[in-house]
Amino acid sequence: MSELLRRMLFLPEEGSTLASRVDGIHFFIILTTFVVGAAIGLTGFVFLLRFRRRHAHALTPEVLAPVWMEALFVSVPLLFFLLWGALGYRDYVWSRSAPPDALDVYVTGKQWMWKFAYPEGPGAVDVLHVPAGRPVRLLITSRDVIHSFYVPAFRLKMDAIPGRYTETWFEAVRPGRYPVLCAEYCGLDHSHMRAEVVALSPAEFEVWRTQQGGDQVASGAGVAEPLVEQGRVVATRAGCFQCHTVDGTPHIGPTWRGLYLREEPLDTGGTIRADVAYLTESMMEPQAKVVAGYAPVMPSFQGRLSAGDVASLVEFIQSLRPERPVPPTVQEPRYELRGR
Amino acid sequence: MSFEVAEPAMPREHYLNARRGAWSWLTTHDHKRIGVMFLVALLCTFLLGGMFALALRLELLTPGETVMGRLAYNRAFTLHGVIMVWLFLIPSIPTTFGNFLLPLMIGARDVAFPRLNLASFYLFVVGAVMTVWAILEGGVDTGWTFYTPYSTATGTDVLPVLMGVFVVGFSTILSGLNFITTVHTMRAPGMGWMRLPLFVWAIYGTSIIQVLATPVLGMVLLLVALERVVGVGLFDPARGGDPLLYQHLFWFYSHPAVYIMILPGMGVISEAVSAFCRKNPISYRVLVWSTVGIAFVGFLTWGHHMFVSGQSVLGAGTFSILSMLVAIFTALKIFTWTSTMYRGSIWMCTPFTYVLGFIFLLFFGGMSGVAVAVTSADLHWHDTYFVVAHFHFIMVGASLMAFLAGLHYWFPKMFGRCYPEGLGVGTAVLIIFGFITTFLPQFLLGNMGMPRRYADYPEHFQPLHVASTAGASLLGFGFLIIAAYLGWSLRHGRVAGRNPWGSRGYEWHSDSPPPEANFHEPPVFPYRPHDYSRPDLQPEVGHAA
Amino acid sequence: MAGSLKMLGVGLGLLVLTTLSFALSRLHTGTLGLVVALVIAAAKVGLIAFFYMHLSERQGGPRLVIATAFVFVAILMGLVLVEAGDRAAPTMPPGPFQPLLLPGRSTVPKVAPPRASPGEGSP
Amino acid sequence: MRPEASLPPVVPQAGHFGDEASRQDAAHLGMWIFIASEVMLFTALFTAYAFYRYAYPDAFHQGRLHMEVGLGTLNTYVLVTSSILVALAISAVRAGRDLRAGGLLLGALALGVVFLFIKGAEYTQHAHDGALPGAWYDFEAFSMPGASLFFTLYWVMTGVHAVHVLVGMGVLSTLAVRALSGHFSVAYHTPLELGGMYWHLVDIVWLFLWPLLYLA
Repeated sequence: MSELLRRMLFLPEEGSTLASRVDGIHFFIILTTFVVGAAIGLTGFVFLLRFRRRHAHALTPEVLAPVWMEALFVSVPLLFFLLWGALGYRDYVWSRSAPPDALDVYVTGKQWMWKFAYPEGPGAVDVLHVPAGRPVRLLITSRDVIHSFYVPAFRLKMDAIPGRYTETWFEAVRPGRYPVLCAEYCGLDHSHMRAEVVALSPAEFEVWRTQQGGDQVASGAGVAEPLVEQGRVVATRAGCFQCHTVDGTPHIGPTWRGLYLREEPLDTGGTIRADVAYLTESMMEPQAKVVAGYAPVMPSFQGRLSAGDVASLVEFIQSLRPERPVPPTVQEPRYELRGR
Repeated sequence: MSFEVAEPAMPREHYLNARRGAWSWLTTHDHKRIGVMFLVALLCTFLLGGMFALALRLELLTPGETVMGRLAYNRAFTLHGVIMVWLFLIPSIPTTFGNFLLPLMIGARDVAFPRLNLASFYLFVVGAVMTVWAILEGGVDTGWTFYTPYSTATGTDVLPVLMGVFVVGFSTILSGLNFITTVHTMRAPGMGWMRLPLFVWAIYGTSIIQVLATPVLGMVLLLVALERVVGVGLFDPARGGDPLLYQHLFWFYSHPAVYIMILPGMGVISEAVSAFCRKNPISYRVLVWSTVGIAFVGFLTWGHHMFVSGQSVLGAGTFSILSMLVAIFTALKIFTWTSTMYRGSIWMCTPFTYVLGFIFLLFFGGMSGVAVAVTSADLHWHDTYFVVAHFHFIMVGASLMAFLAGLHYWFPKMFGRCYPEGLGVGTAVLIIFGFITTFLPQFLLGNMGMPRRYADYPEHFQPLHVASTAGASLLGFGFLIIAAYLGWSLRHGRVAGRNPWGSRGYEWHSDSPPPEANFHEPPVFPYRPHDYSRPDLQPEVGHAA
Repeated sequence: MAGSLKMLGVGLGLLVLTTLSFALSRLHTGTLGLVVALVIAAAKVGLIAFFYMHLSERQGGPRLVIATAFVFVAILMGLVLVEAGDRAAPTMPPGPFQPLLLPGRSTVPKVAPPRASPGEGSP
Repeated sequence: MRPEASLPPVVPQAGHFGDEASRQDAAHLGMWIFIASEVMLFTALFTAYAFYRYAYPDAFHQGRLHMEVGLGTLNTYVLVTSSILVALAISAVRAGRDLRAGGLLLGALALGVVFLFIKGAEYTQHAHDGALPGAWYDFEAFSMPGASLFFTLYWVMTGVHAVHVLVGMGVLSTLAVRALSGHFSVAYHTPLELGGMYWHLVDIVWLFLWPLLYLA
């Protein structure tokens, strides 16, 4: 029955323990809605036929609803609404209180990618490995603007807010791959900010975790931001260094050193602040705003760079500040919600 | 519509021809002319917003880039949202029909502050021009919600848009102030509160929301502007601020704003249901108190936009339960309208077709609203196409249908002429059908997990997007037909006469179109509004068969 | 003349209340002080609204309007504080992070703070 | 709910407005609605204040130690006194003494100027300290999380208030001129009352800003 409804309503598979709860209340509401809707529609239709106009100046009797009827129409829907509210709230509280034995994962949103980090060290970009059948607590934050971590198959969504953590949890019921989307509008590549949850069986997960132990990504002070490194690789691969330098000397294109947040004069007059949006736009539509003094020769990288590439390139450019380098912004401390 | 043999004649002098020349329009203090000017302005903004809606649907026809890039798409949906919300839906019914009819319905010569009324119009025009110019010129890409910190970080030209909306907000406040004062002080002697026409009640409730909520929006927009100019950091986490506070303040306005959009529509429907069923509303009291209830409780529910935004669990629960209370008032109205048809004499004409569409769509729009206000269900639906479909059901399905119902019901009142009735009903059916084809698939898209504001999407979403785009083109086509036949009818429609519908609404007691001073002699309202049980105490001038 | 005398009397009351508020604030009574100061302010506002803004001469509408406005003030502040009051400490601003660019931290960090791996030191 | 069998018919008045009394009613009601919306405008700021005071209790508690309490208090007296003058001006007009009313209004106006001068002195002092809003905040003596927000709110709240003072002064000067040229009379003085109400609103807002920012 519920499987049939799920398919009729185009819902994705129920990949988590939360999903079946959310779907339960969904089905309850939608069935009630259709029953009541059909009843109202039918009543209206009958009235429409039975009391259709026979002549223009007809007088009609004054009919007033008795008080008990008004009371009925107030109380019955109210009862249903409050019931739904209460049932939903029960599940909501459940979905916001992670069980104590949950595996912690730090999730960081950034234009336009997701970064995952496990407490013991390994991290990953855009792929989250979790064991199936075990609760996983997500501690979510953002590096720049608000994002929202959304796994349709888990019916799970939580915003990533810069400067603080939000918390949610899930338990994947079976191994599989589940897409992750960003549900809060976050700029140019919002629709490409995608990732994946890979649920592994517990044994497979252990194997994976041991493998990861070798090459820790985030392992103490002094290590360059992995994204910055990735950005340098992307820049080399895409041939950016043929025109742009990183040491401050102008070349065919403006140097990247200190470019980030610099006010650049445009050849059309006016200036532009080289923020993330402008940098991204310049990769995709280079001729739109050309910095004064440079020839409009840059090709468009539309379609040649993935959202992740763009993110890492921007991160790389950001890292090339002339003055003191901004220290790595995200410093993930121990975060204890329990027993506050 | 077929007519009796004796053709009614156009009144020789009425508000449209009492004074001549563009200057007499631009400097008029006449509430009817200001209403008509608002109508023209709003139709322009609606056209602009609608064109961008179609462009958006076209882009979403296929995954990947179809007609515009991501940046252009982001700017287009911002423009669509800002225009439709602030420049069309919020002012739509109150400033047009409200302005035109409110004094007529309460037997007054004008609104309480006629000059303020004109000022409100010009403020609206200035704000609208600023906003549209800024969006077209600078290309804002924040979405109509201006969420911080994105709106303070983006490189696009947010500032002029904020200022434009700020100015439009002033216009909204002044209109609301004017209407409240008019209802309080200018009612004809003997017209008690429980004898007001239901449309007046609806405008009154709306005005309260406008006056109390809009200033908060104004201040929030000002703070965002200050944040961009001098970096005050009130909503910026890097400076210790909290983006959620922005959302609180923004939704404190923007949730009640939804009721600013729908309450006047409900008023129109209450009038039209009575007029075309020739029947008293089955419970006037319920319709009145639910209007007041929506206006009040609508302010308590804003947090249901923030269930997954990191708001506290207790906060979410509070807002969820309070949201359930506001739903009950809408449900009551739907029950009342439906049962008003009982023992009536129902005339299936153009306005009533829209009324039926309104009730049907409002029911599903409202129920999906209850559904997303259920905290756990919102975990899945928040910020997906389910929400998009939900609020389009309310804003287009209900508000716009009510606007069209009102336009068709009062078109003879405003311009003294009728439109081709058959074409009207046919177009109404086409529009309702087009609407359902557009937005029903979006519910399913939301269920599948398609987030909103996506320029591009995974391929398995495509079939439903194709259906939606097809529906949108039907909808657009329907509007073109309406524009064509109403435009034609302005000059060539049959003369309507004073009361072509045989309605007992108070506004039909003066000529159609009304004289400049509204009444030639003080009118007498011999019965309660919407009373069809008694033979006429005053000759009823219905010319329709 | 009677009107002027009444206005003067009310004005005297306002000045006395202002002085009282200032004197009480010298006592530094913390939260209680804030509450008392706000109560005194509310009393002054009552005086001004009733006598200076002619509310005493107007029944009905104006009183309804201003009472409604205060209800909505309470709603906005009340619900925002109810929500914020239940948030866990690390989710309130400034959050668990070192607010990097927090204005007023005049001393720019001379060295990058050591980058702890997430959850370092966890059991 | 059943309607009475025979309702008295509703007959509107002949004119747009009946008499001066009902016109006054409408004007006063409109003004009160405007004041209500102004109250909501400031409520947004007061809510932000309450929220951040809750989030940063220490910073907001210590904030007043860095304020010019003397100047702020002086300003309170200035504004309250000017309110009294405006109230007296209305009493004077009601008693038919136009010239006196004009003089009192000019007095109130002068106090408004004094208020802005004192405010300006305060602003200068804070700017000198580096206690500027948001990104420009650089006040070593008071540097803790939330300190900049306290001063940001101080600048924004008093700034918006100062704009209202300016508008109010414009209103007062117009009214003073009109009063001196004999536009008002015992029978007709509604604009004066409305303008006075606006000035009192400005005063009322300050009466809350003062304890929140300077006292506690």
